[in-house]
Amino acid sequence: MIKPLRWVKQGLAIWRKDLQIEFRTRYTYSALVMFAVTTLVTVSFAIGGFTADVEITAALLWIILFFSAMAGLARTFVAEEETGTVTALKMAAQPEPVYLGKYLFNVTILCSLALLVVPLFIMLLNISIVLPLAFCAVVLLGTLGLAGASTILAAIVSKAGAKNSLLTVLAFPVLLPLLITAISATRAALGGGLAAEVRSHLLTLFFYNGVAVVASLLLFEYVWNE
Amino acid sequence: MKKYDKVVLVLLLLVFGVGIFMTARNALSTYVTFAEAKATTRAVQVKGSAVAGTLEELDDDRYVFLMEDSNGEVVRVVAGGQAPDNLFEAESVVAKGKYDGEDFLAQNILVKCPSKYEAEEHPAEVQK
Amino acid sequence: MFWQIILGIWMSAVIVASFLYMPSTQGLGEMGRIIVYHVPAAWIAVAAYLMAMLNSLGYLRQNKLQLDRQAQINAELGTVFCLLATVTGAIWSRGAWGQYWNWDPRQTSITVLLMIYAAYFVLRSAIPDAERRARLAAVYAILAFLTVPFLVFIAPRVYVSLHPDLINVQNRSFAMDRKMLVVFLASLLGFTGLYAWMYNVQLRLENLLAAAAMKRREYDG
Amino acid sequence: MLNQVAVKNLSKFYQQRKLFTDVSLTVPDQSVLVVLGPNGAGKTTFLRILCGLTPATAGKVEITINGQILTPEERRAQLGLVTPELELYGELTAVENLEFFARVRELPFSRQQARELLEFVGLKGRGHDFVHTYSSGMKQRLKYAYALLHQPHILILDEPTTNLDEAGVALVDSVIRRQRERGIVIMATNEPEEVAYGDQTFTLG
Repeated sequence: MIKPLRWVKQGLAIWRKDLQIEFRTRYTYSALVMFAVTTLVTVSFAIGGFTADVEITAALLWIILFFSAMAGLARTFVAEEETGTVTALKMAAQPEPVYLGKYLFNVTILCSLALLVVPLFIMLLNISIVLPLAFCAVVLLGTLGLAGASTILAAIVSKAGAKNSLLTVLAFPVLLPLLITAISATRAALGGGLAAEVRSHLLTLFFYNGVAVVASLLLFEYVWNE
Repeated sequence: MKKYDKVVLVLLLLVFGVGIFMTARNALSTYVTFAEAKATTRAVQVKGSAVAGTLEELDDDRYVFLMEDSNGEVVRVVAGGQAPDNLFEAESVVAKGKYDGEDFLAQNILVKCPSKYEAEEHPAEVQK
Repeated sequence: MFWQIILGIWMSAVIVASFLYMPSTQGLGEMGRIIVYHVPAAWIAVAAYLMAMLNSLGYLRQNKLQLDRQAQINAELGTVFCLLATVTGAIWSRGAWGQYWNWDPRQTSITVLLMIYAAYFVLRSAIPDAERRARLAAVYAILAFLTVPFLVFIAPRVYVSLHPDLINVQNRSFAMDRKMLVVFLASLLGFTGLYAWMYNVQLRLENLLAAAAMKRREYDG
Repeated sequence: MLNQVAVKNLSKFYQQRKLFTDVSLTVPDQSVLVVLGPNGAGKTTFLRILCGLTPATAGKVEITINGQILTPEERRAQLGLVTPELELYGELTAVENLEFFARVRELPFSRQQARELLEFVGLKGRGHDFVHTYSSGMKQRLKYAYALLHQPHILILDEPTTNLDEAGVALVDSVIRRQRERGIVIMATNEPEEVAYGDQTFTLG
């Protein structure tokens, strides 16, 4: 069990490096935030002070988070590929730490996006939350899942020449189970579902995260060492 | 990655996969009983069967029938549109909607066809 | 040639039998006859997709482009049969439920299944180099296939579905009239033969194309 | 042989085009191999395969250190690479770049060591500037600091003096001489002065 620890340690070095660069350029984060805020404001304006059904708002939250993630998450790999730093990184690091580092970076970006977007979402769309704790847990696990599955897809996209919107096309079928579950759980947390129902949704989200990260770890070396 | 690491990861993958399988079964099971439907204000799906001969037309585009859920509770269901032809032959009936006072107000009635892949019984064949 | 003729006669016999020999179904009436085409198509689709994933796993282990071609052909044939199952399902749905499409969980999950492989073909077309394409497509096929059990086996069973079950869930039995079963199994065998034949033709074609491309490069210098 | 690089029946096809087939050679310890060949003959691809960056279509590369054939994972610690396509992080300073690569390689890192390395490659006093402000010659010098950071046994150089001035060429000369004494150099070039370093040469294409 020494090896996973070493993976995490090297992964943290990559995570730190990516954050350092992100703080200096703010490219990824601003792309995500602009997308999310534009969508939210548009919808809020269209609804105009009324409160939409829980079914709609729950789906809306995840549509915004999904498409924001798609707008920004490929960036971290594409930048390495475009600037040629990918060769330097490949010579120095094993594939698994690279996956972990990029995954942690994407998690950080998406969580800070959620921290900004979710309060805005609650304020702009006039939402009252029946089960606040469950709601937070759903947002956290859902965001982790978005990052977990799309990180390896982002690597695939960067190797495929970073074609426009390829990430969205590839990610949607893979993320669909996550989105369906997260939307049902959000609906339950917002609209007063049964606590047991929310709990099993949360477990499903947790296991989905596990599958996404473990499968990515297993497959990442084939993408990284093409 | 060494073979050992791969085996460990594949086992972990299986554990999580089984986890999804077990919990998704609960999480996505959207049927409730009338008792549970009463407890929430959300739209739900109640599964049961229609009680034969209880169909009544309220007006041009509404009808009422009695429906029995898996606990044996019988509730009046009010639905819009035309009643499906095979409402009483159906294996099961699903009412989507919510409670309105004592009645269950259904937005939609779904009917599951009986799935017996057996020949249609003609009198001649029955005798054989 | 011999086997193709046998297959042609066999499938023709199945088609005739499905209308003349097979009885009509309880509850579904004449519409029940579609089971002879719809269910085998769906089964072959899932089997071909499964083979595509196994080929992809094999490619990652052995790095042989032959396996990548097999994966591609299986994904293509899976999609063809999946489309057949979708269309026959929609026709039946029109008769039984009154609408061609009403987002029943089965219909939803088959749509997503088609989207997965549409994305797979989009990814393939985005990468010019054969080895890189094979690798990335294999990884995607495996990742995407992880959601298939959810779509094919879990979602339709736990959501309220109006789709008839061939296997009775309550008493876990396979209930079918004997005459119907004969025609159904004959059709399943016919579909399997059809799949094997199409697979064989496609594989030979792809291998020839790959060899021709290699030769052409050699002559061009 | 305790230390050597052995290439066995290596072939590479790229987009169904044949780059090279059936290349076999051995590079003994304390020697320099020069890979020659016209543009497009696959020199860069050949070096990438040696580094494990690109899979070969057929054949294999065996790197032996202290009598042990290295696994792909162990190779990382023994290979240093300088090529025109490799770049370092422009948004980081030179010192931050070196610190990052030391951390990823799990090496101890000290500012002192980074300063010495940067002084050696002629970047004294520029360690805290962002790399994107560097000229192309300075970037090339920094790549040598990156490649020598973990003191690899094998140095792989693709067009080693690209963008370098006279002082830079002298730096590369001392790097190659030093490396030949303690290990192996494999380089791809068509410059006659650099071909002269070769204890053996191999022509691709």
